[in-house]
Amino acid sequence: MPARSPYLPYLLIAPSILFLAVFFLWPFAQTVVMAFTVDGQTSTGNFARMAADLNFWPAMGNTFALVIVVVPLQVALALTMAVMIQKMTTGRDIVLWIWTIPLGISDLAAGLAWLAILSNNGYFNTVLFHLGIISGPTGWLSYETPLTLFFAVVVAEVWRATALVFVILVAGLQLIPKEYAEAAEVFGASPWQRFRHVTLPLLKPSLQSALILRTVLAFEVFAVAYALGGRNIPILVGEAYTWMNANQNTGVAAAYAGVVLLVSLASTIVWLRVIRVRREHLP
Amino acid sequence: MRTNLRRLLPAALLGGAAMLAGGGAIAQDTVFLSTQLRPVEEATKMRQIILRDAPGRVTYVVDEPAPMTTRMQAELQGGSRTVSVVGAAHGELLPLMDFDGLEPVGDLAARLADRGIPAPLMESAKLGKDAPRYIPWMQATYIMVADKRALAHLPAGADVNALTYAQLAQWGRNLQERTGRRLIGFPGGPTGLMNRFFQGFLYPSYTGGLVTTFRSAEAEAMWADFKALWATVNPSSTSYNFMQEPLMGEEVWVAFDHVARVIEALRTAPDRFVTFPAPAGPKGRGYMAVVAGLGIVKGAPNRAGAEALIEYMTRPATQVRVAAEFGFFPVVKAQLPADLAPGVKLAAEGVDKTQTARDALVSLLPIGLGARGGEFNKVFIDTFTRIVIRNEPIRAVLDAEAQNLRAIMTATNAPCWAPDPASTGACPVN
Amino acid sequence: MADIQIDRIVKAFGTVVALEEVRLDVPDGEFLALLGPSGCGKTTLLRIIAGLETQTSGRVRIGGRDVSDLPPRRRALAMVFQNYAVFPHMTVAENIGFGLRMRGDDAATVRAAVGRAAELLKMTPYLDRYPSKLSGGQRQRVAVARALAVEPAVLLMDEPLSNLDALLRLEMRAELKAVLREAGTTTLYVTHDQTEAMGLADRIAVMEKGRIVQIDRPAALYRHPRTRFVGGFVGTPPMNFIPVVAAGGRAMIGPLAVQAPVRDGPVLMGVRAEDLDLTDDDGAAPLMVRVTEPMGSHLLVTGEAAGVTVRAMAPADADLPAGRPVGFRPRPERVVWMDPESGQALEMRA
Amino acid sequence: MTARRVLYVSGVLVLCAWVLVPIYLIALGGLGGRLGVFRWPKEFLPTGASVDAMLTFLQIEGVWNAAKNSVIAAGLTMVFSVVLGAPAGYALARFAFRGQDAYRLLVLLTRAFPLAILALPLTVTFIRVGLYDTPLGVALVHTALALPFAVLVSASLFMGIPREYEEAAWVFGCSGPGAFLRIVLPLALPGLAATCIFAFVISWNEVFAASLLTVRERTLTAYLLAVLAESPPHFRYAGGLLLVVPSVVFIFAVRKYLFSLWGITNR
Repeated sequence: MPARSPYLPYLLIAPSILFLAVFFLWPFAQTVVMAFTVDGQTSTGNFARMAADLNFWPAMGNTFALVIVVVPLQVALALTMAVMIQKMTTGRDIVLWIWTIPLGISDLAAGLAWLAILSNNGYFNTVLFHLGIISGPTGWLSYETPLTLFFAVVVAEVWRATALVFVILVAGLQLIPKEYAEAAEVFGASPWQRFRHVTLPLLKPSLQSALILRTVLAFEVFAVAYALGGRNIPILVGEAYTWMNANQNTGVAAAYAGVVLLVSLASTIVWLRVIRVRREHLP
Repeated sequence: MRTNLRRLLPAALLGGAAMLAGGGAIAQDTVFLSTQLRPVEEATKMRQIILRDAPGRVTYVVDEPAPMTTRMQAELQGGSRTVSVVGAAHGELLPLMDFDGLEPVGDLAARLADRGIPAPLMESAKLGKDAPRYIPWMQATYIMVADKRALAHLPAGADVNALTYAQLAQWGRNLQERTGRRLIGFPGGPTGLMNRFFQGFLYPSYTGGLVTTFRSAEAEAMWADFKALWATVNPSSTSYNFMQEPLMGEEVWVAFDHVARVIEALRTAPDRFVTFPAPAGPKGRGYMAVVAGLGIVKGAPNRAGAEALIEYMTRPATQVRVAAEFGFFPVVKAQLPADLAPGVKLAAEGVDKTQTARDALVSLLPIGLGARGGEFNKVFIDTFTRIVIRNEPIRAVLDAEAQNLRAIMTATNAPCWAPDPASTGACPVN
Repeated sequence: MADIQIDRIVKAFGTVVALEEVRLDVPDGEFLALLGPSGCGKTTLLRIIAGLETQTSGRVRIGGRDVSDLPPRRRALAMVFQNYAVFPHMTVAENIGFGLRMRGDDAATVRAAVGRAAELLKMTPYLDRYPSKLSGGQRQRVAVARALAVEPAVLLMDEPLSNLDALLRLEMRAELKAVLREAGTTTLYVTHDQTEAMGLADRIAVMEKGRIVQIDRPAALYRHPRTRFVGGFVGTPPMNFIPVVAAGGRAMIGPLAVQAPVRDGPVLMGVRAEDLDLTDDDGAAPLMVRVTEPMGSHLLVTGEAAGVTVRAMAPADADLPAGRPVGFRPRPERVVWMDPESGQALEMRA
Repeated sequence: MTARRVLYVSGVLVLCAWVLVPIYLIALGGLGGRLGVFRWPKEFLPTGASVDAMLTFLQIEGVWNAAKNSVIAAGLTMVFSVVLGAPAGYALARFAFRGQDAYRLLVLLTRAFPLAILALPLTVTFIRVGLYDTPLGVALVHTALALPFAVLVSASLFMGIPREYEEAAWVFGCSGPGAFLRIVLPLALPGLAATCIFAFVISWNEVFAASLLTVRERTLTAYLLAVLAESPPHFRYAGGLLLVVPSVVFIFAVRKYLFSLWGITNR
């Protein structure tokens, strides 16, 4: 292209690189430095402090358990929804909109909505009451009921963030030419076989993308758990927040942040390995 | 769709720019930063009722204690000063002196001499300097509130106004046996003030101290008792931030909390509730006195406005109104009117009974911990969590947490405060 | 109006050389087609002339003016793109008038020119429509009208008909020819379709692997391909190339002796399908029929002779089942001779 | 066949209800007033609901300020991410240049990290440079969140606009920037607007960074988390409702683009 300097593309990406350097790479390095600094000296003290803290291992356990339970549930539900929407003829627009609404809802608002439902005298208990299952307000979210509390967080997370997976998968499905499924049908594949052997393999890139994004975001879960369980269900990012805000100890908070960054990166690598996308196997 | 979006984009851009431009400077007024009366309803009343008649324009902003310290320090160092008056508890004002953040207010104190602020309060307002660094503002404490229906289940021979921890535990058992529900409540949620219960009530009552006696044998016995008591406490207590809501919602019948955090329940249904002091232990009836003061920030942008505001806030009429609205009581000589709202009257009675109890053992908010105040609180909450919630052995937990506590005390070099005996240097964990 | 001079244009993408010292002169008013298979560099050459691509070396002159370093907008040319590039957010009228408006012509001039161009391409009823409401052929007309409206010195067309269906393509081809003849604009037309090139162009430049291998009038190109490649690429079916050994002005295909006025040794005899006469004579060259395809006007016979595939034409009603041996005789005056190694045409002896 | 059809339709309806009912219930909570929170058993119809609770909530000082801060922060995020991201997307879509893959990797890498966490070290720096407790500071961190999406999405938007349009514009007399402004931008605008709204939503909803980076000038989410945590439940529900309503509207506005937004960020 004449009259276009070869530096033009660099000129165009320079601002964003500069920005990411200042607001991604640099704070990233800072986090590491802070995590390894105690009273101005390099030390692993923050990590020792963190690991010795009574909430660290529960937070670790809860966070991982949440990821392990929530992400597969969301993918399964989103796949179902995506397949359902593919078939839809009438009302597709409105259903699509409704199903994607949670995409715009913050985790905090989602936590509050489910708090209104699941609190002692909330709507869920009212339904149980009318069904004659319980006789009065019953607590599901206290430290005595860690399992129901955990599943309350799971439900709220599934409610809030399935839409993200759904959107990625629907977009992925739209990229798969209809001819493949039609060809499979001609050769006698049942709907399930078509889905299992044609659609699913071709959907791999979208699945991978959705899994990486969702896993990273699931490790970041904070406000939902905070709104529903307060201190009763410690979560890694929540602990980082508490150490930063209430305890005013940036070093330990940074150590927590470091752990979150590490597990996020590790999960991304795992997904990249587990779901191998072979470009040559794609249309 | 296309045209809509096309129109939407520039409009949104313009909107953003306009907002940005509008968010600028405020006119010359007095910015009043407070760690007290923080919850939205209280802050709103503060702005709309109390400060409406204040001299000049006052902007009332609130902040949690630790960020308040950080902020004041940043303002002093950064030079962009906005805040003129700081209102905070005694123990929260003290860290500001680490960077000499408060102006001496000796002149003002002299002018306000006729207000009748008790001499001991004025003395502690000096924060260890020659001249007072703040003017006492209001005082409060924590009380117990009970639904009248609960009174029928009091253990035999127990006087609700002279309760012991043993009796409270028995009361809880009675309630549980007879109603099938656990009806005692504590504010153990993330922003609840449960830590103050341990620091100013439970520990002093059982051990006569706090930091020094943290891992004493008495403390061990205390935690065992409290664990037993906890068996009759509503498990949602670790989610309660304010006790007024569960009291109103009848989730609990007996509750402990800061006066300001139960007043809404008392006001809504004064006929339903009684107020009384926290229980007593072997060493007396520990209670924590909360004294809040008003200080003028070093290099305040509006010194005259600040003084006028403090003068206004310490007027007897203002103090009575604050009492009527929030349940914080006057530090000046002021007669609470007889026609006080029944709810406020209930609260006042509770405070009065607490302060005048025969076996009262006063303790102060933690002093001199600065930014470590959060971690100090964490020690008590963690100890509670480990012993009571997670069933860890008491002795081991106390020994382990004592190390954390010691580290904080050494790092801050904070001397002991009441009821611990005065120390030279950092308050020791014995 | 202007001529185009392309002087030793080289274009390299990294180590890959797309154009090797291409020279080409297009006189004023000529319609020249650049013909070649995909990847031969014809589009690259066109884009270099347009200024959309920068040449590695060499010069481009339009109307005697060196435009090599000018941006496209300063080269006083117009272009019709393969996908038309009719702006979807502008009406037909706005599209046609785009170049004029960019030039800064006043509204009345633009309107008049748009009217003329639209009239020429029969788009007047559609002036207020958006391209999304037009058929492929209509968009094509808009693209041409837009190019003609600016009355360019030079018009470049990049496979403009390749996205139309067969019937429409034929129709547009005829129309394009008429319109451009009337306009008299120097036109460079890139295509891979030899019938299109033959039908439209005054001259055709055949390109292969970044080089122009032959420039000629369509008929001459057809009759006298200068390389085996040209013979194979131009004309349907492609020219037959039968390997023979020439000796003393003669060569043998089976029992048939043909005149071979070339140097002695192995040569390729190039002859078109219509220039082979099929016969059952004993002396003819034998052809084993494999497939016959009735083409309506004639029967296309594909068979094997001398170890290569040979195509010939028979009358539409000929009875030639597959597997039947038949004989053929090339018309000597129609034969061209090629070197089997280089693929270059050989000098004929007088 | 009919039985399956019934199953299918009821499945769709159940999923719709699954999404909508919690939103309805938080609205009931927000509009139910102080005592509505304690009512037992709960009413599922808005009998006790009144706008009063919401109005009281809106009159609380700080709410409007927080909402204003949220709008400013989200607006700035939107502007920053498009202003920084669209040119980079254009470069990715139109040029082959050295380091392109490295750049793409950098952008993708940001998605493998919970970026909001990085607000932590930034608080210290922000205090020093005066960005602490300003919507601008929040917007800068949120831009780091939204920028990768803006880059990838705009790259695919520009890729979707045939290069020939631009070339045609150059041939017919436009300069480089001219062709961009007259041809590419109008065509990319709806998609870019959707990107903008998406960036807006990302910022509007973010809690963690906003809570750490502000004290007085809270955004709505941070205000809800920090200040309303000390308030009665019906205020929190009202705040939640205030957060949800714009999201629902925004998602409606960009619903057509959601899929193209996410479809291409895949590959």
